[in-house]
Amino acid sequence: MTGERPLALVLFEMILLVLLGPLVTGVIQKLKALLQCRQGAGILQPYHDIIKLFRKGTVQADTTSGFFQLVPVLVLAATVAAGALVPVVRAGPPAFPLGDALMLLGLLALARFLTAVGALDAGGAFGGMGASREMTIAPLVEPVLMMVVFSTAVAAGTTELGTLAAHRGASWILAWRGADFLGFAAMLVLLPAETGRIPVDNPDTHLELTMLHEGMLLEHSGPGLACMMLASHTRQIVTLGLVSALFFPVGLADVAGVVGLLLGAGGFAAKILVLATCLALVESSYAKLRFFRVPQYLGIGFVCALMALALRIL
Amino acid sequence: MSSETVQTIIDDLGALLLFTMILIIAARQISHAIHSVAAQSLLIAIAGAVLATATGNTDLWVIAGVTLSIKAIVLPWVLHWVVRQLNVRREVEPVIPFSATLALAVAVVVMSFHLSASLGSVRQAITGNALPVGISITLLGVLVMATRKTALTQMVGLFASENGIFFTAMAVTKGMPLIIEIGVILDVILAALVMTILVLRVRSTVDADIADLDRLRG
Amino acid sequence: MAETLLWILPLVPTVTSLLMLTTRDRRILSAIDVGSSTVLFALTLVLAREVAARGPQTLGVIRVDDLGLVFLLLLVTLTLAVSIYTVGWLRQAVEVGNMKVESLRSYFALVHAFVATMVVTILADNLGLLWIAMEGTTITSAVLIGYHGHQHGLEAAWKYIIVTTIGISFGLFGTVLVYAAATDVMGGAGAMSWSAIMKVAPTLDPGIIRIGFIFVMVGYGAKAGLAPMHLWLPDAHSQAPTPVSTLLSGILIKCALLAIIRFQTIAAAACGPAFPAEVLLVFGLTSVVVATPFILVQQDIKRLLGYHSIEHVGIVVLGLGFGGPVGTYGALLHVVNHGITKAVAFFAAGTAIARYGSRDMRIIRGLLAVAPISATLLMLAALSLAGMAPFSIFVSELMVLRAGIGHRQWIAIAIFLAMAAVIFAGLLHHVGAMAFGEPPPAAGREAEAWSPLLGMLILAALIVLFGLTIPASFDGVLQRATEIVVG
Amino acid sequence: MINFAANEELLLTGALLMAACYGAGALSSLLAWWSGRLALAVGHLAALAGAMAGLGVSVGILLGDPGRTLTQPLPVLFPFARLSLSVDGLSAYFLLVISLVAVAAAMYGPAYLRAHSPDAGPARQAAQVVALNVFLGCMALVCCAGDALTFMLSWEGMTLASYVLVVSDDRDGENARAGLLYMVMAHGGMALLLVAFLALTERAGAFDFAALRAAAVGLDGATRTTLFFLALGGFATKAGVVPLHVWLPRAHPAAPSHVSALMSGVMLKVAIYGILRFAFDLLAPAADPLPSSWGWTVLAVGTASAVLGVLYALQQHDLKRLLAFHSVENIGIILIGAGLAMILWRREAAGGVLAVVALTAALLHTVNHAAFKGLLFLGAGSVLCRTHVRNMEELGGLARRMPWTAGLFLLGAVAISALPPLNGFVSEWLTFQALLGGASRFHGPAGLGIALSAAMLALTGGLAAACFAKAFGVTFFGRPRTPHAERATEAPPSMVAGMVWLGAVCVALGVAPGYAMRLLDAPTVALLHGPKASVVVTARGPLVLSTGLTASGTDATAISMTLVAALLLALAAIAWVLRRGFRRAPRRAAPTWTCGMTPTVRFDYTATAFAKPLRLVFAALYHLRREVIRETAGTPYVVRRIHYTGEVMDLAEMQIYHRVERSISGLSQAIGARSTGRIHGYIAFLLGALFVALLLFGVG
Repeated sequence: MTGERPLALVLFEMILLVLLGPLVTGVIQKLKALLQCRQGAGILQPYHDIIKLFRKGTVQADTTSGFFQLVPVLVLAATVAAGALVPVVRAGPPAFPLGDALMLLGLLALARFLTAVGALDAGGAFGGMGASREMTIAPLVEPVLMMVVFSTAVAAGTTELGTLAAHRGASWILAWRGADFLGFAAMLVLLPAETGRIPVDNPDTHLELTMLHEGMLLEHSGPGLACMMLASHTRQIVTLGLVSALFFPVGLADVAGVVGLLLGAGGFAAKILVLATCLALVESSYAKLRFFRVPQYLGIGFVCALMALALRIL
Repeated sequence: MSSETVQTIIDDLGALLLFTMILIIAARQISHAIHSVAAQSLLIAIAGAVLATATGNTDLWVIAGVTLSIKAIVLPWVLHWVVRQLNVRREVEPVIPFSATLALAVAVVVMSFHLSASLGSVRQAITGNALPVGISITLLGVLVMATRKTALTQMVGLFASENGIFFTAMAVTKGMPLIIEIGVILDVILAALVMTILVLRVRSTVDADIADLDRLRG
Repeated sequence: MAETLLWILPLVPTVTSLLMLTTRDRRILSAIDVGSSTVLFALTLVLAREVAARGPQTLGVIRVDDLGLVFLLLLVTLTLAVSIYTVGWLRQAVEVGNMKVESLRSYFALVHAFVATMVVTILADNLGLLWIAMEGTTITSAVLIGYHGHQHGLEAAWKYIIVTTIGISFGLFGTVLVYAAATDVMGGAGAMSWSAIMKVAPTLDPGIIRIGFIFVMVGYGAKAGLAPMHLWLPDAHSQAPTPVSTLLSGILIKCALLAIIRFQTIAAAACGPAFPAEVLLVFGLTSVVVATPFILVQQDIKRLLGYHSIEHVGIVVLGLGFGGPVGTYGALLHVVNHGITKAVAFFAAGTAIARYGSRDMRIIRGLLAVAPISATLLMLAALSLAGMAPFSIFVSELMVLRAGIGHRQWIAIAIFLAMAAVIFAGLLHHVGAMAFGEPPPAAGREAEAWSPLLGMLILAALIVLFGLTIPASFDGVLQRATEIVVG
Repeated sequence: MINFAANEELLLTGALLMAACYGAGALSSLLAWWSGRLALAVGHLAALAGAMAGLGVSVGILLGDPGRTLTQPLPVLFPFARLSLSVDGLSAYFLLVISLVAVAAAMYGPAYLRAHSPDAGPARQAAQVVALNVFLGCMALVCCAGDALTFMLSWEGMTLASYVLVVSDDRDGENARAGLLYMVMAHGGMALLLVAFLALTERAGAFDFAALRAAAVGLDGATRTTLFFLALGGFATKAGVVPLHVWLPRAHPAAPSHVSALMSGVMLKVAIYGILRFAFDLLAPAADPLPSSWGWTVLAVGTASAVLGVLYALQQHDLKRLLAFHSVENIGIILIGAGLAMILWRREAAGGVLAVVALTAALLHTVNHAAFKGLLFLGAGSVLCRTHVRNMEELGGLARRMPWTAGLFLLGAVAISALPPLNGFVSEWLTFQALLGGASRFHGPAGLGIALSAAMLALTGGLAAACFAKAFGVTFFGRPRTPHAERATEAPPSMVAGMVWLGAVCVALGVAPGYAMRLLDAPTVALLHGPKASVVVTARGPLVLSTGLTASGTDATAISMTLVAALLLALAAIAWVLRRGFRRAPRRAAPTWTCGMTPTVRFDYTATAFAKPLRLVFAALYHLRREVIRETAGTPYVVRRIHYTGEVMDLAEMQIYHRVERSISGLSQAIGARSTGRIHGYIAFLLGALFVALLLFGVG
């Protein structure tokens, strides 16, 4: 088992995730643009957007309560905190226990819950519709995620991601069983739902027919909106990080010092890039599903996860 | 008299009692039924007398006398009087056909004989067929009450079944303590009195036979 | 001392009933009523102490043992409560015109004659005397049931007198047979005295005792309101004046039970305990089962309570059937508990009927707003009747259940509990509907009179007391009574 | 503290003090002769004192030596049974739970009752005071009972008192019906308990638990299991386990809100206490594991209750009914842990660590649910007493009018949705860990079943979050939909105080659960005779929760709620700074965006609309009742207005209870109709009875 990760490293990884979050979105957007034979914006565009928003003033609905201003703060905090639980550059448990996969899912759920509640604060149909749909999808996603986590955790005997990764070790590809393939398949099905992308959600529009997540952000503006967007970028990369930690923790090499860090960071970036690419591919090759088709779509993931579990336990 | 002869006499009387019972069941006229009850009481009085002579138990004489006077004479007279009081139709109105009643009667008699047959060793302790006859008469009296419409026929049936009990008491136990017998008879009289009053009151308030009232149900 | 008490005790109500005929004034009549009940109560307490001290007392054909004492105590307690209740109830009834002033004295006279016959029933040692007194109760109470004199009352009275008289004649037949069996063994002398028979009971001829017991069971069972001989009971209870209903359901049917218990002991000794237990079990279960549907669909409040009496008599008999010390103890305790609880229920029902001028539970609504205390007591009585702790009946039903489980009577237990649950639902449904909701404007809202409340509160206190504890002295009586039955 | 705990006299005096306070509270109802308000105040004060005393006693016992049992004989009330109190770790723990909520309820009660029903007469107030104190006292007594009779009597007393409270709140038909259903179900359950208890007492020949234990040792497997299922049936009725839950969502909302808090938060837990007491203590075999059917059944019904409870909660628009259904869900979660503990106990390898984790999860969730469900009911209560409306469709916009209530309700919502960093998450995390451990223990279908129930648990959590996003958002946010909501004002301070107390418990148990683990030592040791909870769960010190999923405890999973909370706080602070923007740009207020139209209330999303997608997703489990009234103007083609009401009916209620009820009443009607009041029939029956009896029994 690899050594423990000192708290400083954990925080460093967290900050790294927050900083890289928008980049992933940018990359995906760029890839989509290229796949659609467009020039597209630069991969740094999300950063510009966020910074611009931070500089702007706030327009707030007159029906909102004081809670409304807290929403972006808490959401961002929860999401970033979730980021602290993903091993990025090195495997092994943190030196001082922080949280495990369940905690990570919990924090993401907290962020989602607060977003949804906040969306109802202003009143008006858009927020409500977004919140309602978001909170419809979430409960369907969570059990599947849980089963995927289970299917790997049962083997490792732990749900702590660093330890899980360490348990898989470097030779993960040889260690893969059928369960892992199925679990990964389930994860791929879930990814769009977790990151709010086609075919479950469409991050680019505010059309009430398509939107889930964006609808909830409608009433936010200025720095608040910036926080929310930063949060959703972070959420995306955290989810990708979770997948990589669960299934192919390559590059979580046990090399001390700066080299190890760089190696790890490089490996991590590579994995994220791969996942981002397939997200982009999926998004530009599929159409968004009708909302009430989504449960069936997630059903596929559920079946995969169930089989994964069965293979692991039986 | 030797106990055998007594026993045979009692058995014969029992047979006659059953016969009168059948008459009561088969009676189409209320007056016939009343007469049969009177005859029944008479037979019981005779039985009492026979046993008294046999056992020399003076109490039995008294009982026989009381039975004769009250049940063979007074009560029948009262019943006749009531019949005249409320000039009801004199026919007995059955709830179920006479034939069915008779069939049931047969079943009852068979059952009671079967029952006392199972007693075995006790039979000699008990004089002859007195027990089965007593049981059947008692039940048949109730049967009459259950299958006849008017209140009067029900009273008749009641007296008949009382007769059955009396007969059993005499024949089986050579007579109960006198005081008890007297008390029993007094109670019977009182009951008859109250019933008569009730019958008459209903007749006076609503022109109906009390046994036909069926408003209280459920 | 005790011997004198034994003949004074039946004398008190007899004299009172004669005394009643001397005046017409309602106040004086009520005063005599309450006074004589109090005297009876006091004398019984003295007698109870005597018995506790010096064992059973005998005086000729009259005898008091602890078994009889249990019933006697119930009798005097209820009589006292009824007398107190009657004061206020009667005033109201006279005002409304339900009771004719000129006929009050005959009413009181009959009530006390009724009480006297019941006292004799309880104290009788001679089975013949027992029978005579039982028939006496029938005659007196029949007149009381038909007292109002309208058609329904007379119908009920007729049904009552006919059915119970037949039943009792069966009882007489059984008595005769037992006497016959006894004479075989001990000759004529004293062959009708229960205590004498009990001495030789094991030697009696089982076959004839068997038939005799069945006759007694069915005969006195009819009087006790056991199904399927129960049909007279709801009619009588619903038609009689409320105090009389209370006496009928509270004590009369219990007296018949006492008779059954006496014969049961003989039968148990002669044929072995299994035989009477079997018979009792069947009749008990039948009663509980038969009562259930009628309780559910009932609309007349007093008929409802009547059917409840059937159920609870069934439970008592069930306890006797389960047998053993526990079952018998529970059964005897249940006799007392049910008597007291049912009295409260009838009293409260009487108040409600007076307020709404109807026995129809669809009309009685919002009683809590009309007569809060009576309504609360009605709820309390109903919950107790339904077997809710911490009220008295829960304890006795607990004992009965213990006995049943102890004897592995699983099927009987299952049926009993199922029916109990259904009945609970039915009763609570009815009572809840009466207590809550908006009362009709016609309902009288005057303040509640003190005397009915006093009568109810005394008994309600007893309900709660016996729900939380069994006083040692009373427990002693029950224990000894149980020994008498179980041997 | 420790030497206080060691001092038995002190503890017993404390217990007596508690009883005395409750008794005094019950008696104080007599003050109602003078003034109802006075009676309310004094009665609740007494209850508060009693609860405090209970708190002290239970904590004292829990901090003392885990193996110890305090016993105190009671006066001899019944000749056939020795009554006694015996308080071991388990009893003390549940006493703690009771007292925790009781404190809040007692603080909250008087103001609520005055505000909610100002027209109540002194009689009703007196009744409520008596019932409340008796209720609390009986619940405490149930948990401390040392013999079957005391248990049953106080159990019934508990039922009765709560029934009085339910029907006393409002005297309209609805409460009476709810109370009726409640009583009938409770009575049925009690019947099962009676049989279970008496079967034991008849074997033991005595009523006290020690004798029952001794008697249970000799039981054969079948009897043991039968008895357990009888008891389980009885307790499950009280606990509101699906499908025995139908009374719960009717009775709990009907009671006054602080009583609802007690019923949902505490009374159900008393039933859990009963289950644990029977399974691990009274009926447990001497040395073998529990029969496997027990645990699996409990696990199954627990999972079912969790999912179905939350699914039905999702479709409720009555705030208090919604909360009541959530109680069904949470009882299910508790039972999942308990069932797992039953399965694992004495079945795993060294140490029996996992059973301890499972039981700890169950017990911790017990207190957690008591805290946040109590908090939520109190919150709903303050909304109710300010608006007199329970239907959330008619509320809205309350966050600006009653900020304290809103904030505390949100706290409770986050906690009950099992979201970090609050207490709900902790117990569900432990449950998950236990499930994971179980899944890796049992290979084959058993393990898969456990894993599936973990998935269902995740589903439950997600649905709960959805449900409370709806409940909180629709009730407190947006515009007020009716004048009731428009006029609402903040609840009086005493009520807020009660809520703050429970909110503090939620936060404390969420942020620093490690410190609470010591309180769980006594119950876990008392039940499992294994390692202490704190030794297993907080092996790395109170700041860290860890579970050794393997017997050796190596590569354990460890989390630190405290650290996460701190991290969240720090990040929130940073984010707050960011949120204020790089330059102090002004904040402008503008109407909500509704595509340019002037926004009105009718734009707001309703609860129905919010829950509709999930209703369609899970349509198979819902039974809809719809009625549409269309007012047409003369010709049917011109529709003036359409009035639509829809309600989601409970499947169990529709399918089971209504059928049973209908068949029974139909049967009774049929029988009743048979009776022709003809006397000949009467006589015939009499004769027939004799005839048959003679045939049956006459011949020996």
